[in-house]
Amino acid sequence: MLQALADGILTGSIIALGAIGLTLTMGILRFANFAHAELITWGAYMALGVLAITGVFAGPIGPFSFGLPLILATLVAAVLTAALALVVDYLVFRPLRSHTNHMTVVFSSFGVSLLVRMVILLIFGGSAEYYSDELQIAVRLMPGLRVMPDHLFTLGLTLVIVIALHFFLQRTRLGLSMRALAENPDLVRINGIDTRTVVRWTWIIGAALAAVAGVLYGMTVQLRPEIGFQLLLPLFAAAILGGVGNVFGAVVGGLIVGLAESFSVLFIPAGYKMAVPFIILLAVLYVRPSGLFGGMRGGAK
Amino acid sequence: MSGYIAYLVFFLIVALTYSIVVMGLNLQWGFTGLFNAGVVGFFAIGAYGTAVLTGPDRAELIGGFGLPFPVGVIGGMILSTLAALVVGLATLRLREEYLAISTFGIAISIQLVALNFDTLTGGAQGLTGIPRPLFATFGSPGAYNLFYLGLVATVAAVVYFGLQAALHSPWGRLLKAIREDETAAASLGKNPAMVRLQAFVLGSTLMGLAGGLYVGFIGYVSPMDFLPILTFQIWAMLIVGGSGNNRGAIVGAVGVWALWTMSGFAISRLLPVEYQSQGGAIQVIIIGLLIVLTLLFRPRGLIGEAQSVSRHVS
Amino acid sequence: MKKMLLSSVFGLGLMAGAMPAAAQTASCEIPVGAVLSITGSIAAIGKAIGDAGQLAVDQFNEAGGVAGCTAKYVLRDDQGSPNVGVDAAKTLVEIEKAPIVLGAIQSGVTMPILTSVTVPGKVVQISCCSSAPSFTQLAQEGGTDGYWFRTLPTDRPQGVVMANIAKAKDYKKIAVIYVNSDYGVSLARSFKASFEKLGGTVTSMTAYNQEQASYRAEVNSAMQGDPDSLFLIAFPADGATALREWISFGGTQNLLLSNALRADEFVKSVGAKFLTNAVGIDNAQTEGPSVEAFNKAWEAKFGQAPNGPGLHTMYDAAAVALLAMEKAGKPDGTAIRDNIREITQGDGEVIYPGPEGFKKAKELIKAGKPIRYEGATGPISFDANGDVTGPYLIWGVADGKLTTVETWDKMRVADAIAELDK
Amino acid sequence: MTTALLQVSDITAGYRPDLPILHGVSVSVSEAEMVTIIGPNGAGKSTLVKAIAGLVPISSGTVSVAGSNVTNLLTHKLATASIAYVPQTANVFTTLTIDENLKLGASTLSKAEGARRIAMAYDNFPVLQKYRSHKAKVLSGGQRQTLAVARALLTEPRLLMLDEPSAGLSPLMVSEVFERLKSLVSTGVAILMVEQNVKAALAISDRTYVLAEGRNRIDGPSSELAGDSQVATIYLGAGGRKR
Repeated sequence: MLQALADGILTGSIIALGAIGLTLTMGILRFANFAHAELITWGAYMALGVLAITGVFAGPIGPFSFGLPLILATLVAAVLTAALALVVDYLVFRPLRSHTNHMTVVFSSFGVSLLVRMVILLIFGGSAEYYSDELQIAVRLMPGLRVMPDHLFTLGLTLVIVIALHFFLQRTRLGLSMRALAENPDLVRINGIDTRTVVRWTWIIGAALAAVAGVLYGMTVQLRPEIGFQLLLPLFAAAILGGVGNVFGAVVGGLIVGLAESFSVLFIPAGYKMAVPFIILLAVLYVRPSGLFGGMRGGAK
Repeated sequence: MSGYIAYLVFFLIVALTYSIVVMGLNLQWGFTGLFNAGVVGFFAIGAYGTAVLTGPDRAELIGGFGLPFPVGVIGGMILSTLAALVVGLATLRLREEYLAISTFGIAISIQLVALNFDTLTGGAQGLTGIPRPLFATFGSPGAYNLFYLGLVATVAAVVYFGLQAALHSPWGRLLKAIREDETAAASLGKNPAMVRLQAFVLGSTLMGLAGGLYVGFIGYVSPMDFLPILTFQIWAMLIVGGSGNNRGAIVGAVGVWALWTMSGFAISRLLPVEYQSQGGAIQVIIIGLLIVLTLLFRPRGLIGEAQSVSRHVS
Repeated sequence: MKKMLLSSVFGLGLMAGAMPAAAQTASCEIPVGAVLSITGSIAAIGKAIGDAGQLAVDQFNEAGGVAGCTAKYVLRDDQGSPNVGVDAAKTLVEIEKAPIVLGAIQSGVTMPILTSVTVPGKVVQISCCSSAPSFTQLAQEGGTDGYWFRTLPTDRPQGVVMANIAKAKDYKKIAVIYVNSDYGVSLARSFKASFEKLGGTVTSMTAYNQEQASYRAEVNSAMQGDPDSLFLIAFPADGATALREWISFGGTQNLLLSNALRADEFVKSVGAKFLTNAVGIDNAQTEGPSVEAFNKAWEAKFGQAPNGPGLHTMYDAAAVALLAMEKAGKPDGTAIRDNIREITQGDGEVIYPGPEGFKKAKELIKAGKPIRYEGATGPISFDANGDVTGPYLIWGVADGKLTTVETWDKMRVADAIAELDK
Repeated sequence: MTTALLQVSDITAGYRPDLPILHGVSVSVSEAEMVTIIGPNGAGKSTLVKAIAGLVPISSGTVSVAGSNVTNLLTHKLATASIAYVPQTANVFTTLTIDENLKLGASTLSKAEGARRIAMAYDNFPVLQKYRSHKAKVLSGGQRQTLAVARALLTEPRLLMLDEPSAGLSPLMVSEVFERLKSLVSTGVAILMVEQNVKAALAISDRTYVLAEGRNRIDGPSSELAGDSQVATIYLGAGGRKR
């Protein structure tokens, strides 16, 4: 029970990190980006690539399995992931945004997701990779509860990021413009703000968060080209549960989805675990489409 | 019968089966603008429904009712319809994105059920020995395949003409009107959400029909038949062929499936063995590029939207 | 309708344009088809299996070819996907005119190829690696017409042997984590039945789905009930993930490992130091001249020992097919089918793997004398359903390397099964 | 007469190039002048101000402000062209607080200057001060209109464009809003206003343009048009012809 709670919170915090980026792009850019999952994968693999190229292994810090190189690699990965997001937006999404049916953009993100995943497969191969071959042994906190230091780090970092992002959105002009853009793009322009800049920054922030989520996720699991894709449904469920565009909501949504997945295994066979986010999603759509906390914009048309 | 012809018959059976799926998707996307990200799920429901209803009775299985093939196919279609209703009703009044996400979810969930509910679906082992309709009547596999090609082609033709008729009916014009200008259509007293739901459900039913035909031909069904990649392939067929046009859907199904099989063939021939492991990724990238480039540079696909439909509207 | 006709013509034109080479040069080349997962979830083991088939074909050509022609190995990737596999097999049979299809690896791909391509096309199919019991069932129902063979034993004997080993190790409460595939399900069930009959307890049976990034939930639920040991039935990549999480969360290191895990990649990913107390099983015989012959040839060609699932059985699948074709004298599926037992059973002269062995076999066949092939997995005998029972080896990990701990020959396996069935 | 502050010359515009809504419309506004645009439903009144604001593409004709060409300007450059625009609906961000709405309006200014002008706005509109940390969705229609105008004035524009500021307001509120606009004009700001309420529009403004079916029909000093029977004919006639 206790273990399921701890696992749920860990998985939930990673889902939350990914869902923040998704909910921002979904709320502000107004489309469900199926390729967001691949930004996560891309970030995770870019960090792996940086580690492989630099090859410096400066030894792990304290009780964690990783050291300075991975932290630096994560920063590089965040930049590279933001670059990918901007390139994709420039080449694919932006030209299609003017299309009469806005679902064309959503659909194109489906195609982009496939392409990115396969490019990763081509570059890195399909077999599982790890940041470190060393196995970290979980620490027993109390009977029935073991946690890994890495997991505590993940949870802590998620908290820090959420708080930082909250202040960014509440206190800065750019954050204010983002929230405004989610509600009414024309009115933002009327206020003298170049929405293209805001869109670019939304991509950069969303992608950088995706990269961080990818590295944290990759640290707790194995890296494979599908890791992001398998998170996609939990991410959407978390974002919609929390209210699209609502950062705080995405975090709570992520935790709920993570806990539900974790506890579900106590009642149903583990094989059905991946269906749990879908059930949550359906329930939200039937009962409260605007999410628990309401979004920047509601689900209704 | 020469090898090429035999392969061609086989190829066309598969391609035309997919063309029915593509026409179903065309009704959803091409004519109604609904993004179904879980095509493979509805295809799978039809296939499993048919397999469970027509398969042989086995001790360890719930199913195996040994019903006649047409009954099985219709049963599979009904199940696909119900699944479409579940996600359709949930998202009926919401933005279309929610339908996309829900369909994506239902496809994953259906695969999980196929994989884990082994007393119904045979689990990972799949369901074997599903009778192929009228198989005993034909002496050689070649003759049987020709017969089956005839069957699939006939069904595809019926679907094609049926859809054409529906699209030229008042209902079809309403669909088009809703896609062009939802508010205007709504102001005419039509409920756009309900019409969209109808198109979505009907399209999913056709996918279920194709699933039944697929099982009848292969005689076996397993979760591996319904990997997410199939959804991409079906989409590529529609986009490349030209969405909003049923002839385009059929041409796209045959063309893209030919491209897919031939690229596989070419890769196995041309790539040295040590690079073969990358071959599958290259094939998928070709499909992905095909989708994105067509959207960007030739949004109407090979064969654009049929003019006949819009003529009635305007 | 006109459009459809047009597109078929279009398709035909493309086919004919794309594949002229096959039709023309095949004058005296006999294609030996193989459908394997070179990409997809089990790509880690698929490529080496493909090499094993290639090795057998190369050696046969070195010995002078088959049925008067050169054998040409045509490998197609099924990408772990049935519709791709079926299509690949169909091109092998119809366009390449292969009288034999080797493969596939996963039963989910092998089965539709069997039912929709090879059996209707009267082509022999021999799998190196599909161990599902459903093939036996299909053969018993008459669904294979005898065209189906496999060179690896079904999962039942493996489960029995593992249960005996668990008992010998004095494990009382075992958790089983198994891959949710035909292979994993049937092996897990057979092990559970056998182990419980031997007086042990299986504390939990946990299935996992392939290619997940994490198996923490599965590992946690397997840990319930305080097992003193774990039987992991998995493929190398996913198996490593699951086992890493198991060990990380303080799971016991008393490990039993299934045959598919006998791969260097698995040992490397998990870390050899955690595997010192692990024992695994594999369906190969590591002793005897026929096995030596294969191992040597492999090492000579690839510079490392043939460690990995499916290598020995794939080699034998190809060798059996080629010898039967030589005996039949023509590339005809039905004739090959009828000759497979001729070259593996009876009192003929023993043939070992390698060019010399194949040369000898060709001479004997030419002279009309009987032969009996003993392969990379030792002696092979197919029963009425195309199944084999085989010897097993028990492996462990020492100094970071895979080592062989002991071997179970066929007699011992048969005795153990008989003991259980009493 | 000096050169007009805003000169719209013969513009054709519409959401889709093949379906123009405006067919060669011309309008001019001078410094410190209040101009209203009236016309029956579907006359293209809102489209006209949106086209000036760069929200609807102009396919021919020009728009210039104080002599410089701003045809099809990027909307976010309105402020640099000394124009402020208050749309008819959705003219405030309901999910943001009053304070945030104003901050957004000041985002082209330096932080210090922005703060100074926001403080001034609070002085001018005490009702906003009262709700400054509330979400704008709590405001009534009139209060929203006030907020929108206050926001628009932050950049100290020379021309303020309003799209039906009286829509949905009680008569009392309407006269209050109009009073305020009048006093704005007296401080030197020019106003171009789309108005549905013909009587009120003619009463308050200096000059009026009557549009119908995307074309200029009549224009002139409001006081003259007030007695012109043609105005009523346009309304009725256009309605009659439209079926």
